[in-house]
Amino acid sequence: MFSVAAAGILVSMCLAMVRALLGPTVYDRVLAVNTFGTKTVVLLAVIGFLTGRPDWVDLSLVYALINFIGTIAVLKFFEFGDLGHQRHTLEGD
Amino acid sequence: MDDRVILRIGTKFLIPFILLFALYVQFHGDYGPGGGFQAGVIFAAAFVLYALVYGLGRAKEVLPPGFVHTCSALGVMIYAGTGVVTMLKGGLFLDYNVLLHDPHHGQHWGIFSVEFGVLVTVFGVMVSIFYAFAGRRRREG
Amino acid sequence: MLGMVLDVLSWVSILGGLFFMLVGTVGVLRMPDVYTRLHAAGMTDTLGAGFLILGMCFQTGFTLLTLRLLLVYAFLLFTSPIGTHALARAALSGKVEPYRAHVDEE
Amino acid sequence: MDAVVDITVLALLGVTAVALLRIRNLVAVVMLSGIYSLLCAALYTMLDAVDVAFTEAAVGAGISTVLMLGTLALVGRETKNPTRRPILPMFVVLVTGGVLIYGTSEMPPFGAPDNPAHLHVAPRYVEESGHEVGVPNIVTSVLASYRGYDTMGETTVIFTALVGVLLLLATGPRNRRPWSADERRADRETAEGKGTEGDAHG
Repeated sequence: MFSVAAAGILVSMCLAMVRALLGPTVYDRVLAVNTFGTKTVVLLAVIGFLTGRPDWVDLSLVYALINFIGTIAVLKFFEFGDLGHQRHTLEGD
Repeated sequence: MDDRVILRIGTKFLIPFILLFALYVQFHGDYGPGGGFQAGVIFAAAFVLYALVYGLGRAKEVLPPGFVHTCSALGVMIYAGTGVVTMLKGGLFLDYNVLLHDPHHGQHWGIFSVEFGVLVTVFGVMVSIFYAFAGRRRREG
Repeated sequence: MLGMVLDVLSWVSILGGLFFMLVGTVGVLRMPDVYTRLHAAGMTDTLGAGFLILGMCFQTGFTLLTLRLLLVYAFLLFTSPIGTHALARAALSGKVEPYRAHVDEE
Repeated sequence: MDAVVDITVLALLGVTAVALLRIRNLVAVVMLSGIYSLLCAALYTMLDAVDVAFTEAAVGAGISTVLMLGTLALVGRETKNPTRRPILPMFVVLVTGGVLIYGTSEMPPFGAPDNPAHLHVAPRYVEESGHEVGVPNIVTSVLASYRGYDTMGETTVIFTALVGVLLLLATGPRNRRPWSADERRADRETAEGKGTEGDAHG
């Protein structure tokens, strides 16, 4: 059962990888990395079941909690050119 | 007016969970994967997230640069200090068996103290490096 | 008996989750612009990951592990919309035209 | 099944690495290195190295992307085209790689129980740490107790890295007050939803 799950997730990882390589805009790549992250979260949990040690779900928890920090950093970098920008609420509209 | 309300509120909700999870990683390191280094990085990640969403200035008010610099040195001191304490108690450097009456308890508390030192250093270093990088912009020309 | 029921439930959930995940990823690959792709990506994050984690929950019984799996899903439910929302805003302010606007101009 | 997962993840890693070399836009490179880190974590988990995978997860997801972007803010977003063809470096890399691959033919097979790595101190750690240290996770007991000196060295290395970064990118006392009182007041007003126009930072 978990083998099927792992295989399916790997196939969809390959598809997401194609999107990350094709681009065309940087936002597409960010999106691809984002979905890739979700798939990795699930894949790590599945690997835990596959190898008979499901306690490793802690690893998925790390990714589920902090993987979007990278996304937000990229987007902030793109809008302002640096990461320490102060009052971004006043801009962008 | 504030077009980032989802980002701000969502972050505000998540940061306590990230900090709590870092503590879980720290204290659960004896039983499962994890330990001081990972916990320090996750702890720092929470504050990096805060700085990204609320701006570097606010983050520096919450967590002054002087404080994080002190943290990064303090952790090394906690680590080495544990070794000195074991020496004062008559053992070798970093020989936790002599810390308490029972060697098992001694080991447990020794490992706890050492991992705490690692946590403090890694947290301080990660946040300091982020401050050092994030505060700068590329000079034109 | 109960074990068999749980197995069947797991199979159904996992296959359902895989279906949604694959469909969502094909959408990410085939949709015409970043906004429509975001829509497809949302499917993998909510339904795909959700059903897969549900399927795993059926296998753990009722333990601390179930709670942790559900926590993973709960955090995914929070972080993935935040990231997606920020991405859509950034794309819009980064002057990426939505696909429909292209057609209207012609 | 393990082999299938291993091979697929490794193939994806290879594709990512080649793409990392070919892409000129450095932000795209940062995004792809995020994927690289995710794949590495999956691979370490397959190799049963959960603590390593955990470190990779925490650093790769939380910090490294942010720090790489911080670097890009300082150095610009595109790689410059090389001015000459790197034939000599290519030659050196190929020869070194060939020698290293030749060297692996002498290595003991992966995971064999009579490898030198498994004969020396590892049995002591595995068999004795239960009643010598009493911590269930052997990785923790090796890291913090048996090899406490190493870990102290590593902690010092991390601290030294910070000292190096601060020396290079020193933010002196002038940055102690990161923003003025006016700006702070304006920010507070913004947060309360009655912000004013204009941007003090330009």
